[in-house]
Amino acid sequence: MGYGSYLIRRLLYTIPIIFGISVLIFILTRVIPGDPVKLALGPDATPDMIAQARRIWNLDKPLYMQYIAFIVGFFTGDWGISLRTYNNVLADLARFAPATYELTAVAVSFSALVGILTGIVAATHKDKWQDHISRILSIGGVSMPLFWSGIMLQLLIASYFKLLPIGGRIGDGVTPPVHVTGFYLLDSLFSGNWIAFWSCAQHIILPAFVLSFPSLANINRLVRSAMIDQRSKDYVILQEANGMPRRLIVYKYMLKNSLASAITMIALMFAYSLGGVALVEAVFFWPGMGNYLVQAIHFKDFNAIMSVVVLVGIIIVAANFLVDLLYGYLDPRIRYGEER
Amino acid sequence: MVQRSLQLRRYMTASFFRLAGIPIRGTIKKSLRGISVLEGPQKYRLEGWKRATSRFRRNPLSTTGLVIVIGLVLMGLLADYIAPYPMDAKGRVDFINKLLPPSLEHPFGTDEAGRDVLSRIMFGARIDISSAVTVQLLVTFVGVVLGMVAGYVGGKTNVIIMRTADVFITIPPLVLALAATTAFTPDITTAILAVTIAWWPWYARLVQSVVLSVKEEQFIEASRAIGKSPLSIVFGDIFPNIVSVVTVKFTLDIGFVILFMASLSFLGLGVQPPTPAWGTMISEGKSYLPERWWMSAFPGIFILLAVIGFSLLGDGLRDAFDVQLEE
Amino acid sequence: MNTSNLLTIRDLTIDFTTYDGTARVVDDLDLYVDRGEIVSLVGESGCGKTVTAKAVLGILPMPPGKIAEGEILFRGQDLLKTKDKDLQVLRGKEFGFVPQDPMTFLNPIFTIETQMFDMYTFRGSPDVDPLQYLRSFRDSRRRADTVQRALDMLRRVNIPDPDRVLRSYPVELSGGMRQRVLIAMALMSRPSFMIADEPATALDVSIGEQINEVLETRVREEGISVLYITHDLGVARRLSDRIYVMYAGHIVETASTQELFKGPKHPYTLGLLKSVPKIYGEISRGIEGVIPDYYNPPPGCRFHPRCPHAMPVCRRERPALREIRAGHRVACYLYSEEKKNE
Amino acid sequence: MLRVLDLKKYFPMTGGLLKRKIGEVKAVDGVSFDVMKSDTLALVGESGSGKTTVGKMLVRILKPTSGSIFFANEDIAKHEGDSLKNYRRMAQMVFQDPTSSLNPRRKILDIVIDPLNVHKIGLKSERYEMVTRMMDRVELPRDFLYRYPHSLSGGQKQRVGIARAVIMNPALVVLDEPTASLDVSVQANIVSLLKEIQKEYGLTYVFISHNLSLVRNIADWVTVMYLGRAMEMAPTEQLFTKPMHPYTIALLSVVPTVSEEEEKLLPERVRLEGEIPSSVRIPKGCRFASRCPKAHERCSSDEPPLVDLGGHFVRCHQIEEGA
Repeated sequence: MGYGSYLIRRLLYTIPIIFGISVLIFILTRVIPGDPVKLALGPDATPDMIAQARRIWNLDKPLYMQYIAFIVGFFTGDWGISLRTYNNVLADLARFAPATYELTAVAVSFSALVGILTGIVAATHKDKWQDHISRILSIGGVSMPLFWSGIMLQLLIASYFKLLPIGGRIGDGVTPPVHVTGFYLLDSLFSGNWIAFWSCAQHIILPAFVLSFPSLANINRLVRSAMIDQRSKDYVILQEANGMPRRLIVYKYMLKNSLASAITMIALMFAYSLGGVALVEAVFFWPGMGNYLVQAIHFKDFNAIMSVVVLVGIIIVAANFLVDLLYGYLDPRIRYGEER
Repeated sequence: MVQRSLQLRRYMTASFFRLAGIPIRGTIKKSLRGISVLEGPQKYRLEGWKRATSRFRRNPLSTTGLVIVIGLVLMGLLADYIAPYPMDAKGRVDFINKLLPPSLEHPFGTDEAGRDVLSRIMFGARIDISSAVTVQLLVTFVGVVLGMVAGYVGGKTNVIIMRTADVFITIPPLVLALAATTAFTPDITTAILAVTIAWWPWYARLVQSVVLSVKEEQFIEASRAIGKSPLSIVFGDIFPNIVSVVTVKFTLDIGFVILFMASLSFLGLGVQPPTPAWGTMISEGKSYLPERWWMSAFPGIFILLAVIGFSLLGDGLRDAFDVQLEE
Repeated sequence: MNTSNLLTIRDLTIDFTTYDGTARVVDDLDLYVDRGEIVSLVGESGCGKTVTAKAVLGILPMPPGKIAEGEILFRGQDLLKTKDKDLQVLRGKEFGFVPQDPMTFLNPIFTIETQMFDMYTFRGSPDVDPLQYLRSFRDSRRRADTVQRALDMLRRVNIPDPDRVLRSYPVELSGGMRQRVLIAMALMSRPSFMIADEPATALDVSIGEQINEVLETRVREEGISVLYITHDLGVARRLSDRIYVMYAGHIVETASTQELFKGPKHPYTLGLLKSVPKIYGEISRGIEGVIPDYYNPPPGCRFHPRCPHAMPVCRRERPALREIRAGHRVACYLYSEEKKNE
Repeated sequence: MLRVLDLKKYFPMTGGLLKRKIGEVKAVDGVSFDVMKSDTLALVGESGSGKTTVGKMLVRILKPTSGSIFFANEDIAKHEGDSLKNYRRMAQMVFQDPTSSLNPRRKILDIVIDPLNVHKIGLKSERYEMVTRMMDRVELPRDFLYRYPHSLSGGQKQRVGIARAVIMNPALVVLDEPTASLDVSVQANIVSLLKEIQKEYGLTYVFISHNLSLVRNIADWVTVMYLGRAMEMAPTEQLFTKPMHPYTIALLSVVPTVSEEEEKLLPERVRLEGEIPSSVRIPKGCRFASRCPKAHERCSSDEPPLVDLGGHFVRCHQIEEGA
């Protein structure tokens, strides 16, 4: 089986997953609660209001029709009206989603880069001080609640030392850059708006750093253990027995093998960070999708909830597909061996 | 995705600490793979419980974990007797003494209603640990049943169960749990259910993959050859091989479920104030930052302790049962 | 035994420390390999033969292993006292290693070409800096030469389509093919000494036979000395010039192949020979009992609990290797008059 | 007592985008043989020959795709449910890997007593007695009953496997390379134990092996298999003195020997070129043609039949023509 048909199969595989996600979230937010309208409008709503709302939101139709309407709407850009902001959900997300992506992207890139590098250092200096330090830091990284470590860093660095701003995405009084991608860092960079860029950069450091903790720790440890695992692999032992230079074995052979698993971990951590971002946004007043989702949940704003979750699901499925692509490239066993 | 995740299984099921490769003093821990010298009778000199306890005790960190866990559990159980101000967790308010910094009288300070933070943390242990254990019991039950059915029956059943698990796994657990709270009013039961919904697929997957690898073993064929019924193969041959794996995973994860539940509480979708839970307390304290740092700082330390304690204990059990979660 | 031998092992003692205590898995082992010789080290599983090979190659995992005593002399140079870097250079230039299980000894995510190329270009060089590494790609002439050499080697181990094999990943090759590739890799930089660790055991009979044959032809033709590790007396008989028989960490008997099969002396060797099923339909009951516990080895001769001729002295003292005829040495009190009569 | 007729086992192979069935692995492709009571039939072959698959079908761990297995004049190939369970009392198997064939989480006692419990043989109180007698028979100390398999050596584990198979006093025991993972000296122990037990209980053995010298010592009849088919079938004595099929001759010629007398008994060395073809794409004509030193044109177009030369069966064009 070639690379091409492997990729097509992976691509086809994503369809039932996305379908499954939409069904799951539909069940969670529309079917189980019984009547979302009553929940949304609260106990004081009159029967008239409820009936009217039902008509507007298609809730008077059978469930499967509602589901079809939701799916069709989702793919035609009609994501419904938010019960909280009374805006079109799509318009809301166009405002909030880029902020979240920017934060997550910075955090995950940072953790991937630093995690892989420190993982290699820890593995090559096993049980030396470099290893001990990276071990202690990464144990802290996974065991600390994100929101707590966020608060503590905020206290220390923003409030006490006043090195960085406490929260928000851009300084008060700084005009946000012209909206192109929605990523403030990129937009300000392209438009040459250095003041905005500087302010955005300062604002993103702390939340991105905090958000990267668990991913950084996980990637670091995975790379380390994969590298150490490689050391006891027969093919590495053979190369050692045959007198190959250590550096070549470590940085070419062992590293490529370890990276294959690290890539999977990075995708996993990307997904994990899209969850954790809700906590970080709450701590750092970051105007993103996570905050939007939490607010939506408090208001039982089911249109918004469904859209956000399906959107997040699609992004993760896409990220996973990318990883499959890379993984198939890195590890020929996936391409050749799968059917044997 | 499935295939890659299987490769990550080892990572998912080993505790983070074990992967962190904490060296074990006094013993040499290194794979003996490739050295056939110490096979068979040479490899094991003690049996049963003796062997388990000796392996557990060999690693001082396991004992540390056990001590932390026992400490936290006792703290929760005996909160009524050892807490300096037990009524502070049960609705008493004292606005005269509100927002006091840590002192001898209130080692961890007081909150906005003048309640003693230490006492509330002690009662919080009770709620946090018991709800995490509840989640774990639910998750284990669902995961073991579905995983065993999927793994043993195989075929279409397996595909359906595992694909469903994949769908759940694709959505980030926190997002899924958040979405699941929509269906109900936010309280502790909701939070427990929500976390269970987000958490079960990992167990189903773990159990399924253990069943699959046990199924490959020749002793299953041997049992079929002597005419055992499928049911007695499942319960007599496969199940005993799952118990220890699941026990270890159960313990390892309690700390992370505590952390997870605290995250929900922090976002206002878990335990509701004034009930004392660690996540809720951090959330409440957040409004009084940066001046009243003690309200948020101390509960967080206990979450950290719980995660570390349960993970170390799980690792110890892993050694004791000689569980090979990897591969 | 003299130091002009290619490889001389003296008093090698290896301990393993694990959860359960310390096990002495190789005890006081003496062995030598002369130039151009094929020497077999024969023993059953757990006798310490592979550990010995790993110690010579410097790939013994330490810990849990530990070389408690002894020296391993290669051309008179003690490998145990040589610095890691020099050892690596020496291994690259002089040693070859053919492993037991062809399935796990090739890196699954690199092509055979990459692996052979790097092995040929860089083995034995003390270090490689990134620049030098990149330059090796640019030098197209040298690259073509190396590929030529690789193709040539593959052809010499009887691979019918070396071009395809060179471009393949290990998963695309069968076990026999991989083992050939491994032999080609070991031979590529013209080593003077080779360790073959049961290279045919994991393969089918007819395929394993091909492998042994190819290995023997190549080695004889190029005058390489070989330490051939095996559990199969028949294979050792076919391939080797001299044989060491090992039991529970000790060498119990050594002789030239002819001599050993004509007049085996040690009760263990005799038992082993009788246990091998014969083509004319004869098989003994084998050797009763199990190999001793290494953590608590029996005092005296380690074989005495299973030995049909055990004498009181065997329980007290460990017999040393003693020459009973030129080149035939046995560690057994049956062949030492004064002890026998004690 | 046991008659196997045209036994086949095909495993479906899936692949491609939608996991459709794209082919079949023809593991066993038409094998027939008879085994007399208290005899030993050996199935010999390299990997991919289908010998283990035949063994598993004989004890019905696998269901044959087609063909029949007559046991006491009854075709058990399609039995299910109770009649199958009844058959299991009479046909047992000893597995290749002694480690994997014993459940690591169960004590030896539980493992050995299992068959008695399943088939409700004897009273509960008698079962323990039977187990201890069995332990004595396979020469294991009784206190091993309370140990777990991991504390036993390979040979001891295999003895437990034999005890489990023989305790119900079956008529047929399939031995699937019972000594392949053991050392030579232990192998000799186990083989002589198996021979003793056979004599004592009047068992019929189907002995699966790749080791010709071993087979010589235990079997009455030998079937040489290659890629799912029998290539040669003969009484042991005859097969070893007058092998006919080029494959048998080649296999025999490379048997490792430890003495000169032995060497003289072997045919002249024949080197087999090439690899064993995959059982997915079985070559046309004679299956062995691609590696046969004597192959000619006809061999790669027509498949030769199994010819009977007075109780010695051979599947080869040359023999057929010569006969």
